[in-house]
Amino acid sequence: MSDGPTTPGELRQRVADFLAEHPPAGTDRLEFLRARYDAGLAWVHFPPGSGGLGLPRSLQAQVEEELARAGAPDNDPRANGIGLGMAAPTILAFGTEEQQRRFLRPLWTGEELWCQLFSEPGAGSDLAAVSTRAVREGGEWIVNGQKVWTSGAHKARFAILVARTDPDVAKHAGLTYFLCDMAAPGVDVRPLRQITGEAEFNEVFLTDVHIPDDHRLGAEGEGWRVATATLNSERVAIGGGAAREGGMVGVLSRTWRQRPELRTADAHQRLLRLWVEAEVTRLTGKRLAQKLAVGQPGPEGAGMKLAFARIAQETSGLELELLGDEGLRYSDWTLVRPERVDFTGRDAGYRYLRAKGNSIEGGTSEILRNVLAERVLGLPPEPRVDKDLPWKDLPR
Amino acid sequence: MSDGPTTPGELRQRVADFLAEHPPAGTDRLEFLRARYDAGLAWVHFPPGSGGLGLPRSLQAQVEEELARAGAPDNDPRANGIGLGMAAPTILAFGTEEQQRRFLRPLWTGEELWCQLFSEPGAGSDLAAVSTRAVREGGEWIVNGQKVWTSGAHKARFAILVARTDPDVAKHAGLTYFLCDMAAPGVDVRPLRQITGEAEFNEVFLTDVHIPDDHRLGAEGEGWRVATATLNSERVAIGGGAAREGGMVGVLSRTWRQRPELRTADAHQRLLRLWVEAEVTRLTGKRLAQKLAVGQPGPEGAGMKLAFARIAQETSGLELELLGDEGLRYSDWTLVRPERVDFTGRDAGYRYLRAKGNSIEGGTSEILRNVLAERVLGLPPEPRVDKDLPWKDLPR
Amino acid sequence: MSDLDLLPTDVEDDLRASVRELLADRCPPSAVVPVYDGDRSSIAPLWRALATDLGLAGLLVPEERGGAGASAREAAVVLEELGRAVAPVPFLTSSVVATTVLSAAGPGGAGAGLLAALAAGERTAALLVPLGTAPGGRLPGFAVDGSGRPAGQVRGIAGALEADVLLVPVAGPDGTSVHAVPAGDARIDPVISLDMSRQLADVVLDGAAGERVLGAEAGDAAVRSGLEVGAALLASEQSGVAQWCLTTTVGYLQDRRQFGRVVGGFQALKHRLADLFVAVEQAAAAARYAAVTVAEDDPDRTVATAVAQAWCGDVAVRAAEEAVQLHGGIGMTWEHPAHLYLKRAKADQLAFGTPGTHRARLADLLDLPAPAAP
Amino acid sequence: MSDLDLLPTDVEDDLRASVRELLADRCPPSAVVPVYDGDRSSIAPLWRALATDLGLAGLLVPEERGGAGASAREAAVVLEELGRAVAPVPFLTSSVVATTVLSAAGPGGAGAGLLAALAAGERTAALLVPLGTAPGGRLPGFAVDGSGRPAGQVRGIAGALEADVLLVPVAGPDGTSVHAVPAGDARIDPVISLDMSRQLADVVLDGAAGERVLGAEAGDAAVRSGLEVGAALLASEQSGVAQWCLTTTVGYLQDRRQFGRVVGGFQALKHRLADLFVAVEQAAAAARYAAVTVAEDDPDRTVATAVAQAWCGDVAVRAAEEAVQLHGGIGMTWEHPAHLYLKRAKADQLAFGTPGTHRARLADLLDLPAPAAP
Repeated sequence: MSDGPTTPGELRQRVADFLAEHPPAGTDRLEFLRARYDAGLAWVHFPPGSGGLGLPRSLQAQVEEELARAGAPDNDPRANGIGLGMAAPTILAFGTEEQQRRFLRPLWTGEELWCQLFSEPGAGSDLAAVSTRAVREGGEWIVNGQKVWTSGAHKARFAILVARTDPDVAKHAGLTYFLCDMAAPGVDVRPLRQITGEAEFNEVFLTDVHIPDDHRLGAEGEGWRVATATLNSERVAIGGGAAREGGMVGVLSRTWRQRPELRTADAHQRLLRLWVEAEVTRLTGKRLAQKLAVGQPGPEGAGMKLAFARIAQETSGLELELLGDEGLRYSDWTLVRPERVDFTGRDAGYRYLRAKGNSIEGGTSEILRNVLAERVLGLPPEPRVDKDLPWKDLPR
Repeated sequence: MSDGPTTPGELRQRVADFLAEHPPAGTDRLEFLRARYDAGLAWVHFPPGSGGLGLPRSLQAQVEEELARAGAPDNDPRANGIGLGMAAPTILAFGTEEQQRRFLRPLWTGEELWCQLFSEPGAGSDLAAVSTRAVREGGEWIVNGQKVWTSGAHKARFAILVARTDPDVAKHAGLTYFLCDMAAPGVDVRPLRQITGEAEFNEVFLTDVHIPDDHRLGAEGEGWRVATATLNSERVAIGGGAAREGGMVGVLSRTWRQRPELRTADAHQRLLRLWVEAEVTRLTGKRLAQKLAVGQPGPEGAGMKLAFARIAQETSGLELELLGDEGLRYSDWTLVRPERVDFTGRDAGYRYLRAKGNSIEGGTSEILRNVLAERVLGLPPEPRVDKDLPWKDLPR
Repeated sequence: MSDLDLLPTDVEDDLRASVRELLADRCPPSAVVPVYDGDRSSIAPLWRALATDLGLAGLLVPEERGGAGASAREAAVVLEELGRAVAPVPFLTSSVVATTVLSAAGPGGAGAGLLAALAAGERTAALLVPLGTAPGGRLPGFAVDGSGRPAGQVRGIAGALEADVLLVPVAGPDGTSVHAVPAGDARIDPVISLDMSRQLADVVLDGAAGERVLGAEAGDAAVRSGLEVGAALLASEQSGVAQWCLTTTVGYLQDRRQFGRVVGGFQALKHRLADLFVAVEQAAAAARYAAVTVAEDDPDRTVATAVAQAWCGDVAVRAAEEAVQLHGGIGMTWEHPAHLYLKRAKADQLAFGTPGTHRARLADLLDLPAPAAP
Repeated sequence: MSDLDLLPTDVEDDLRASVRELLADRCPPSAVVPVYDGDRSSIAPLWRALATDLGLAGLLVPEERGGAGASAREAAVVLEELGRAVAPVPFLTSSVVATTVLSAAGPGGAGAGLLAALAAGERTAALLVPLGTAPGGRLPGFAVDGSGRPAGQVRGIAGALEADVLLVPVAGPDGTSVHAVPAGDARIDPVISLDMSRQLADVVLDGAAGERVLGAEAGDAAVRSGLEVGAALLASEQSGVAQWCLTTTVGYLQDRRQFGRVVGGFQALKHRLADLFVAVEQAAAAARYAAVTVAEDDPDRTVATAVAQAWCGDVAVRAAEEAVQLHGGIGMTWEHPAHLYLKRAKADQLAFGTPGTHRARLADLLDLPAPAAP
């Protein structure tokens, strides 16, 4: 598709042509989405044939805008965050042509949702310590183990999975990355209740689950490298684009304006400090997005999540203090599986409790500080004893 | 002196008898102090013959109070803090009888001031890394090296000194502790200017300084153990007894009360927080002092210095903000050697700059956090590579 | 203020040991967590054991009025232990706050029988003032209806669900009187609370008969004294919560391994825990001092209470937040008890006024006034 | 406000490189430290090199009025580099603040010649408003004497010691006019300053003849605009100070060994430096945004300036304090340059209003009002 658009103007024309051919009003949603994928307008920075046009990532925003203006349906990206943000770029980078053809289109259209089977109770931040075992038997792998912190596992059709295929080598060397069919026998998904009362995540028990070898992503033993790429795409996805007073500070600012009777001098000073911190973080994200758009990713990206977690936690904590007696009430402790996670939704108590996860999920703040100190500032890594020992000999 | 007092009542009688015999009004200051030492009323918890009566340390306050009430001169303890707080307990614990007899009395009366030759430019917090060399020659040691952060070196008659006597063993094992005559040839004291403009400390250059072997304190190679005891006495000396609104918070509170035109909502909230922090620290010190008085030293002692440094730094920084344009002025940058160090004295700018040293001198806050984490909370020590290697083979 | 003894007596050490032992046995986290799903069946027997068997209900009541004749020192020890266990019992609301209010009435007065019954653990009471009310805050305004019965409603009452008797502040032209009303005669609606181990209720009074236990000349002072003693001793509960969080987190990190090392050996965590340790020790000292000033009726009691509340509330929250964070994912789950402490700590921070409210009180008490309005 | 370009242009990168190179050569710490002992001999030649040789004095002046016709973007780049070097030159006071004030007078007016002379680096000016004055703060009240000459005194003026011309705000019944007075006709008393690399002076005017460069209808707005642009661009200086402190500290800790390990490998320090890095990046973004809103005269300029000042002042101080602390004892000495940055950072925090003052401004600008007085 070397005849594809190369300028914003040509791309605009292509979108217009596509819309003329598939008028949103008269086209079935799924049909529209599949056609959009086939037209390379799903993610323009992906290659032709994989839903893209091989264009700079920065042009995607233009496509979204023009399609939205025309009233086109979207692929409900929030319902498939793991698939779009983590599985897709990894499949693109490491998948065979066949894998890309099989998985990317239904992933993008939302026909197949994805989840992530990385974390384990015993591994925590130390992803390379996973102990879920995959043993090759003929053209298949037999997988046994327990995963945790899996959001959407009960709805997902597929999972990205990291398992240990060789316990006799050092821990980073013995991992392999798979695409796991969540409907396969032996996959048992159980809700994991968290401090909010909800079960937003799941535990997933894998018992003699068979995975065909052609669902292996990357080479045997290459799982650490593939998983690292997945996690890096996750971190890039954060930040940028937020509006002023987005997020938790916006919630608190609105309460402050609407309820003068709650105001105190203590809360006022804290609110102003948090407002400023949120704003400078927003500006940092904006600058980062501009750098990314011209192909100069800045090192400050790794700090955005740190700042976001801190602000959300401080702000939601302050909100409860501001509410006083009202802050002592909660909405609902019932064990439910929420459809969506909305950090700024529900009641103030929920926001406070849920925000505690912001500094744990997707890389703890402690790990992120290590990353910043070592990769950005160039400070020495932690003394480690586990890099070279065979995994099976590590103390646990 | 088994016939000494054992109860507060008996002690009170002994003080009364002493005062009757040496009426403060009619007695020469130095003569009075020497007599007080000989009567065992210098430091009652020291043994008889060494200025004490072998009583609990808690009874000392009573002696001081009664003597002060009678108008007795004191030994100007602030002028000889190192001598009284560090050298004396160490000489008591490790000195020979002869050393105790020679040094303790003139130390206590202030006839001989002391300084400390521990720190070195290359060693910093890692005291065991000192490289000042002491080589035995017959009945003497020949010392060469450079020390730093020595307060009062230009006035001191003697110094406590740690030097390396064996570079071929591990770094903690090759140190020896000496009492160094500051008037000896080869001792060169130079003022060390600090960020306040003053030179409160000195650098001390030691060039072929001869120290007789009977000025060695403790065994050869035992210097680390002796020095550790010295530093522990220093830490015990901190905290306790302070009055409410003592220290930097008192300075700021008085400014706040006297100068309503400076008040802002921001500064008000910060002042109140610092006031509370200073007060809870004072209460912690009080509780600690009560525990010490009944012989149950609490682990929170190590935290007092941490808290004190933090509060002093925050408070003095806030004071400058409160003063605004006035805070932009300074009193004097001239290189002088101050008679006394007064953290809360001089101008606000001086207080701010001087307080920066509170978290460095006498054990950095970082080292104190290690101490708390390891010795009090029982968390694992830092991975170390330098414990067993011979000192001369360590990377530097 | 400088000569108060901050150290525990042997009697207090013994008391602490008994309470801790009983709670270890009868109130593990697994006994607390069901209250979040509405199962409150463990509360009454636990409270009976503490109140009657250990005799804690009457700690603050003089012996001649049927109590144990102990003081706020001992009550503080109990609260520290109850905090360590996030125990869902009405000790603070009944045996501290309600008891302090009732004690203001002299012996032989209207409330004497009730006080003796509270002291004996036979009855349990709650003061109808919202949990978030600071000692100097606005009191709810119950009125009396035509037949002299208190009427009105109030939201967010702690201890009401466990109470037999409600103490109702009634605002009148001459001041606030306090009436005792049987809980059975009130409408008590349970509230889904942030801290279900101290579940709140909304209470409506409409025609319930009660006994006036404090007259209009004494009620306001008595209620405020109840709130102040409650605030002073809440600090010990907060100190206990903070201690549990610190100790449990240190213990976890001493065992947990990641990246081939004991996690507690990572220096960044060591330093955070060292700082937290300092803050927790400061909280213990501040809480202790507040309790002692109450016990001695020291003139510094009001300042001591405000200082303790300004400090301990934040420290308990910080300790609980660090516990969740440093346990990693497991700390976010329902199955680890850290969440019970986080919820208690956050609710305690709002109880009897937030730290900010107490700092504002200190500004007045210490002559450190806010800037004049511009 | 959302479409402003925050990235540097190639021209700006080149400008940064030239300024940095010149400062590395002419303004090492050893050239700055003597000002603390009263030796200011290095300042004039350094300023000449920057102002004239590099042509920085006229950056903000349009080409048709004798300047370089650049914008606040370029001036911000210069200030970042001056901050990195704690350079003791009057760029901020003369080429930013005084120049902005003078630019408010139209071309051909009374101050046009002076503006051209400032732009050329031939003359240097200072505005007689104390350094600590926020853009919305109270201006000093010079009056005119019987013969129409400004008279009065003002304390704590930055840039006066380096100035040939003083810009004097004169309060009159119709507003504030601005007069230009030769510095030689004023009494200028040097002040021993916390930051001797931007030494203050107290100034007394008594009968000095001057020229009125801005009339009463325009002076107040011009002076406030000068202060706001000064505040907005000071943020870049603060960002530069913070960057030097972070970079230097990281570099030191990469080399320094203690306890047999590279000190920068101790995790507690790594985490502190990582947090500081995030704050320094946020400061860079905030300072950049403020500069861009000034350059574009964007309606968000006032908010952007207050945000930048509320953030960058504290971050520079924190970075400098961490630099002193993490250098250990050597950071406390006169011989290590860290103290120069600590003093500059702390003085900058108070310049053009403290962060607290700017947060208070934001409360108004953002409709987040303070509580009503009780």
